[in-house]
Amino acid sequence: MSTLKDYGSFETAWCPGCGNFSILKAVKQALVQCNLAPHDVLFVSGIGQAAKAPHYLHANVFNGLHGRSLPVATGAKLANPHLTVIAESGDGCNYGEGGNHFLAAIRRNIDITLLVHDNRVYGLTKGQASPTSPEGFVSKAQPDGNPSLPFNPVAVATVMQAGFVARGFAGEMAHLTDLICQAIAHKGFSLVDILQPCVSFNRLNTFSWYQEHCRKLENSYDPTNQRGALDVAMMDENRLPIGVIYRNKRPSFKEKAEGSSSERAFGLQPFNQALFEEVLAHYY
Amino acid sequence: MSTLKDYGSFETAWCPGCGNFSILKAVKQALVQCNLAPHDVLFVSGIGQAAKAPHYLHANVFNGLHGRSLPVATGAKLANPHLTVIAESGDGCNYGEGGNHFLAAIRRNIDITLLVHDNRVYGLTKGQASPTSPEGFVSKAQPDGNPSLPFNPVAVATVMQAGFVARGFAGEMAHLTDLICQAIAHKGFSLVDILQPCVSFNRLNTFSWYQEHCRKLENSYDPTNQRGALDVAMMDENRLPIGVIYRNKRPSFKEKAEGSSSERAFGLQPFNQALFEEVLAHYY
Amino acid sequence: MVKRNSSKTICIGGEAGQGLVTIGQLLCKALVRSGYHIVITQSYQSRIRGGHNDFFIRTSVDPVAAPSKTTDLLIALDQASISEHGHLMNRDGLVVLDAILDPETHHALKVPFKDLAGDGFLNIAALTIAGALLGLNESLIQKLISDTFHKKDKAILEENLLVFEKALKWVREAAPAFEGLPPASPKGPRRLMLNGNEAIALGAIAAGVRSGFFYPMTPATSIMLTFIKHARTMGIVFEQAEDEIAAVNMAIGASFCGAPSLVATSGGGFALMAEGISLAAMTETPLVIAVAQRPGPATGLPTRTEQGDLLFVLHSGHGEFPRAIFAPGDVEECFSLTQKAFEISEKSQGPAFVLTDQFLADSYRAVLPFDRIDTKPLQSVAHAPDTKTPYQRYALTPDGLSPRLYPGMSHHLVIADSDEHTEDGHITEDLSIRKKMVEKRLKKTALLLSERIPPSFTGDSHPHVLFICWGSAKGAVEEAAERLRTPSLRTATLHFSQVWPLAPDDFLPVIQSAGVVVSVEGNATGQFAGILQRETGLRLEKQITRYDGLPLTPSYILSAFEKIDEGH
Amino acid sequence: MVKRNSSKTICIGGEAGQGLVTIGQLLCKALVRSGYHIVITQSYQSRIRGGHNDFFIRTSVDPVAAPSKTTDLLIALDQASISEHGHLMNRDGLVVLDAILDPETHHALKVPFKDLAGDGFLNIAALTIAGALLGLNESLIQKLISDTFHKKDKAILEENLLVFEKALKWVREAAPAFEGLPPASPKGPRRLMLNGNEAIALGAIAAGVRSGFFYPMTPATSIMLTFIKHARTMGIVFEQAEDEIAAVNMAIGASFCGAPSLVATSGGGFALMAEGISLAAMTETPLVIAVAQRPGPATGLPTRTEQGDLLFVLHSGHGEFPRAIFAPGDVEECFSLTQKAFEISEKSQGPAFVLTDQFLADSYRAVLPFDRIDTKPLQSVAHAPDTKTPYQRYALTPDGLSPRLYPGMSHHLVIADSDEHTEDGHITEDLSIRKKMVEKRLKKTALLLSERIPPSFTGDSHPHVLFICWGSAKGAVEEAAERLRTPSLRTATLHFSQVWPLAPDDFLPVIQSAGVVVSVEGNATGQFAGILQRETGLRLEKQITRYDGLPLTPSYILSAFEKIDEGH
Ligand SMILES: Cc1ncc(C[n+]2csc(CCOP(=O)(O)OP(=O)(O)O)c2C)c(N)n1
Ligand SMILES: Cc1ncc(C[n+]2csc(CCOP(=O)(O)OP(=O)(O)O)c2C)c(N)n1
Ligand code: SF4
Ligand code: SF4
Ligand SMILES: [Mg+2]
Ligand SMILES: [Mg+2]
Repeated sequence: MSTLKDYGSFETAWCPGCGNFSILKAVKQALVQCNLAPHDVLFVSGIGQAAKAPHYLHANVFNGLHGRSLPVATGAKLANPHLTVIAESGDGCNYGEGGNHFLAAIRRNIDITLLVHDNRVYGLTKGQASPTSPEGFVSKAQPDGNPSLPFNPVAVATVMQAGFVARGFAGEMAHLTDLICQAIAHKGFSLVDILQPCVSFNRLNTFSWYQEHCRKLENSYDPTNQRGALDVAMMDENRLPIGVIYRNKRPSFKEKAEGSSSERAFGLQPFNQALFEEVLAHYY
Repeated sequence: MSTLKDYGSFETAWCPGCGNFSILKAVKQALVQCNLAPHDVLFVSGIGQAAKAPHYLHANVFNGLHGRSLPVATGAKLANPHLTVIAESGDGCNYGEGGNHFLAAIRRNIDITLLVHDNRVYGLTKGQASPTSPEGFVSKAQPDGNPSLPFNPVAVATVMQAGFVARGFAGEMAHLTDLICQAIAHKGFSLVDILQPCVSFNRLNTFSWYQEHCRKLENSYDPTNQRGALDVAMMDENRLPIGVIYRNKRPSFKEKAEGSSSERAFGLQPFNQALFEEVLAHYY
Repeated sequence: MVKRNSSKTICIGGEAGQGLVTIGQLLCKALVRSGYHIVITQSYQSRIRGGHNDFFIRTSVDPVAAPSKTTDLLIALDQASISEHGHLMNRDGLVVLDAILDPETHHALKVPFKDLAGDGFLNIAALTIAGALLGLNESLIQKLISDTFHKKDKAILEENLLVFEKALKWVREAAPAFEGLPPASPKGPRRLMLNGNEAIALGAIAAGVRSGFFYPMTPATSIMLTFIKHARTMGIVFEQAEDEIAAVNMAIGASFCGAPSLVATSGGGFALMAEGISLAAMTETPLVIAVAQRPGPATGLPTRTEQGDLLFVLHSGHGEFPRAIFAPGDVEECFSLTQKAFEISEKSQGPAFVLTDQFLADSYRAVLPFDRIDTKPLQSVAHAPDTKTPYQRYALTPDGLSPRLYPGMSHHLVIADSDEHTEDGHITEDLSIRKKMVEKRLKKTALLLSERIPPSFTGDSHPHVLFICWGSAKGAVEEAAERLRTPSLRTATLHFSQVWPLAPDDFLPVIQSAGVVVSVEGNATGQFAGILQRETGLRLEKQITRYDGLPLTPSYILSAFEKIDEGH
Repeated sequence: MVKRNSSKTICIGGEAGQGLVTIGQLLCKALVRSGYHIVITQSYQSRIRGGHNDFFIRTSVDPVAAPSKTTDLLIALDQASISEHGHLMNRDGLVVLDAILDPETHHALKVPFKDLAGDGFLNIAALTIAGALLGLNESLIQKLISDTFHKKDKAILEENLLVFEKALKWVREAAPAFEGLPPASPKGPRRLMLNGNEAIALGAIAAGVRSGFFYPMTPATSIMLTFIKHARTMGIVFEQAEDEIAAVNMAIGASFCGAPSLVATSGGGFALMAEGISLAAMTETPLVIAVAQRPGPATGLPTRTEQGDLLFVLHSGHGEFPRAIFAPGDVEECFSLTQKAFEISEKSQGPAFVLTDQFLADSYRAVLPFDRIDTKPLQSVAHAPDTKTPYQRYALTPDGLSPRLYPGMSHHLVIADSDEHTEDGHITEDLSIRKKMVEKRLKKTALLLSERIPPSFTGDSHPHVLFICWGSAKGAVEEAAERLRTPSLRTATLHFSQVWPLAPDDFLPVIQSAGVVVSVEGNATGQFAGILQRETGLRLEKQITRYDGLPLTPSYILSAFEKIDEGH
């Protein structure tokens, strides 16, 4: 049995009042709820305010490059299928710099969990529009307002048949904890897009704004129906559904590629000379 | 009045029987139909078999890097809004290496047309699975079959509210020509995903396979209804709808960012010393 | 051995979010308007609130070009500022701090900020007090406050002025012992207050830039934010790209169509642009990238300074092609060399780089209004109605430069290719053409060399000690050389503001005429010394390096030199 | 001056898609099994069908290591082969071609391929005829056909054998004048037939690689296809990534978790990996990248060869960190140096590179079965239950190497960071730690140097002429030196199969003992000569370069040398 204490507590570099704090708490609680020991979990993050999160709990950590947490997580999971691999980063990291990996990870369906702290802004670089910033969002880099439509990660993931697609809110800790638990438990790629207030740079989507606009999905909602899920995922900002939006039972990468991605891959077996001779025999 | 002859004819490096030939023809016909003169058109392509296409007609051409046709096209269009800018490349180029630019171009909605020769394979590098290859597609790089779900570009573009989303088939030349014309005419980002047989590396999706599976959308079909469009975009392989799948009237980047992306940007005005002094005045 | 220096240094320290940069900037402006010279060193952490940041202003009546940290006036917004910077205080120094903080053992002025400034005007109170202590003209400060807030709500302006008056009154009464600045005379032309990044953006604008693309990255971001701030006025397009790969490719697309383009980034983002640089070279498209260095590898220290990416910038991109790299030594050079980079990039139809770093990026200085060099219009070959038909984008010419047209501007078709290509721009596998095209591209080195900026030599001829440096190290090294000089010790500095390509004849005689030659670089491996050795065969064995994230300072150099000198 | 060479060269020419590579490979195998040595040069276009490709086999009883193009036997599958290669024919040469083609003025054997081979068996007929003309043992050819097709449909095998017999009978009767190969004896151990890319994949496997990631790119793709072919047998994971950025980051993730990883790419793809390389260095994660060079810049000539990316590979990635670069000179070295690259990458916990090029990538050779160097298991420090708690991934040690654990393998937590970090792997902005960590990383250079492979010297001591070369140029340069040698002209070659880091003591005495020193490189700017000058101060002014997309050959070198020699 792991406990919250196992996951420790650290000083952070976040602004007072930031939504990151409750996300961190929810993550820790979820790990305990899933009964995972710190050394069985690997967090992979990118660069940004969100990406610092794994430094603030006890676990294995690979804090890599901006935008590249998913490929590192993918390589790690292939190398060691026993690890619970969680990629955790910001909206800029995952949908901006890392957009291509987001698409590929969904298609590939490797058993990793992606937690996106979605504050709709580039926090660490001081407030430029991110892919999820609202159209018209004004910043020093977008003085005439953000000209692009915001990216809707849950809708795109749903249309691409991602295995598990959820949206959470930093202000709904227990609910969020449960979503993260379910995401970790899901076999295959799972996305939790977490609505996160940024008190320093996002004056539009504040705690109270989210509190007004978020609605939990009803118990009766069926996340296995893709058509219905799309309707929900595409709902406009006035009614931002939170919960498990879509899920399916697509086989994960591992199940499909057993031949090549089995546990044999894991790097600790001794070298097998006989097999190597078999390989060489192709070339006589 | 431009004519087909203005667009010339060239020797190609394609395999006999390749679907690229009819796409090239349709493109030329569309340019004539839109009454565009070669020097008013700029083709931007990436690298691959498809990406060679612009070398085989008379027009301005920038044949850039694998995966990067959209950003080059974006820069070009911003610099010279008078040019008709067409990005043309393969499925690997646009949905693989260039996936992130595909997402951004849709959101940005700059007035460029993207023609994707979608042969569901990496042709030029000899037959590896591409993002649109079917699950289970076998190649030397995927001996156990492609483990990933194929990318559905028209569904993703539709869910992201791209301005103009169409699917064509190289075997339906007149229909395809018309789609390309409409795409060029659309103000904003437009996608034409073109189903293209590759006789050398794709033995599954052959000319006759497509002939059997493609269905033209009925005249009664309403591409302005996003929900309906999604249903159509997501139809399974047994009924591959071709035609204009979705369109809307989102303002294009230029309309929204008039202040910064107006024609003043275009590089031929003399330097305005008075305006420069105005800028310097900020720093006294 | 080290001469006493006549400047004064003010340090403002506090947490991110407390407004220390605003105080610093306002005080800088007051100093510049009063006629003083300034050199700013900003040090901040990779976070938005909290932590410890500082803003050092070194100021002097005489020109000053190097940072210094020994502090005369410390404005401490938090207790950490005292523990962090207390030891840097000069003997006659004064600590200004809130009444509730503890000055420890330092000579201090405890200010009742709460009373004076209420809840939102600490910066005005601090500015006023600092200005008064330094002896700046009161009405000048008042005007500065008016200028700064006149665009806001009138009520806000008035509140600010009220705080100014209260603080002024208070500090007059408190009258602590502190020797202000000697008087300066604000005569001569008005001067601008600019940091290196602002100067790069303005240099690009002066050069006729028409487009800019970027993905945010510290410490380069403010180049593009400055650029964007003036884009509407100047009729320039810009776009924040989805990633750095997109940014560089957008710039190439825009430049290809006749809109000269600026890209700004730092090491990690630059790494993603390497393929695009090679593309610019192959397609012969002008491209200017400003690289603001920070300590690597990888994410490294995102908000600190280093000169660690020189070799990477010099060799980035696959295949072989010429390039020009400028490394400004001060804010003026940020302006003039960016302009030059555009000029040479357009002329040579290829990539040029402006290599700066966090120290210079954030370092405000007082500079004379720029003489915009009236570059030939960048687009000189744009219209060529008489170009022979069919137009050949890559026509082979004796100097390797082909006439450049823009697509859509004439009936000519412009065809560019990233593959090896024929003269008309089409993909080819003809290997004899390949050979000619390689030679064509490499010929441009001659142009780059003919337009090069030779290194600047300052100090005594036939020096006993010659320092060699490049880029932002300039001011610190020159001051160190000056301070080292004695009647019997001749010293000099050779500063490279263009680090590639090099013409050894420009500097070999100087180096050979020197006694001890010492290279000084803000990196660990002496990258520029290696380049010099490759180009000249000269071995620069004595090296002063710094790689802890802080800028080179005269004192750092002098104490490192003492160690070298002992060994010798 | 040039000595006559005793080898024979066979050229198979035709369009892409006509099966010339199959004929070439089968003929190679027949030659290798018969006991001959071979060197293959493949030349193909960036297209799938059509155009003109060729496959040159140089073969000899004695060891041979360099390509040659003067042809003895030309198997022309199309008319273009005759116009392209006819001029390369030796005086006694023979052109074998289809009866419907025109042999022009050449001594020819017109083959009724249609009659002999029907519609799908041209390759077997061509193989049989070539084998017979060269004097290869008939039953050996027959067995080769059986071995090749036994896995297919039995009917297909029989059809093939029927064609073999028909063709054999026909060629016996035709009996053209052609001098076959002198007999070789297939004694000694059986040899493998491998090209450079296959050898790299096998070298990685021998080293204990456990994962591989890539994005397809000519001429590197076949490294990964070979790797994948054997992945199931060896229990290795692999994945085709969405782009090169993903590939390198996946490799880093896998390696971090204990599965040593191979990445293969070419220049443009490598450019996209630069940031990842810096990440591997900062996080101290082993990473091996094989870079198969092709001519740049940008897309360049995607299917041709060049040695143009050396400086880029040496300096790629922002920030400062050590790396090792191996440059195999032949197929054996592709195997052994890839193994070595893995070993050094694991030991030094950082990036290592195998730098090859299209020529070597596609060049088949006959090689002795490899002695797998029994490397200490790569994962030596994986289990460390006695590691002190808390485990410190970046513990400071005298040699800069910290004990490495894998996440999930013990109760210890493994924390890696791309930011500057403390010993326990957490992000820090403590500048004194920064300094120590820079020094820690740079210390690994000592390990790399202590394990370096010095250049190999072949030829006469105190040579009048010394050639210096690296990588795939080896065979051609060594043969050129040999052919240049006369009783009064001492010649030698210094070949670098590791190009970084360098220890000048290994080779300075040799260079200084030589008369004329000439560097030979497959690029336009003499990149390696520049590195040598940087490291030693020695100026290598005489350079032979090639940059038309074709590999260096002995004749090319000798005729370039004649020009240099005249000038001298
Ligand atoms: C390649 C690269 N480009 C840019 C950066 C600069 N950068 C650091 S964090 C960041 C944005 C972070 O935004 P997000 O991922 O949304 O995280 P947040 O700070 O908002 O939590 C950027 C652009 C970088 N570190 N690396
Ligand atoms: C950065 C980079 N990576 C890889 C390649 C190699 N490459 C050239 S074409 C190609 C695939 C092309 O596939 P697609 O875009 O579908 O075009 P097709 O050939 O099928 O028409 C690849 C991977 C490259 N040129 N550049
Ligand atoms: S900048 Fe925003 S996201 Fe970052 S710590 Fe501060 S409040 Fe949180
Ligand atoms: S490989 Fe396929 S796509 Fe390419 S030219 Fe041949 S048939 Fe067409
Ligand atoms: Mg964010
Ligand atoms: Mg394709």
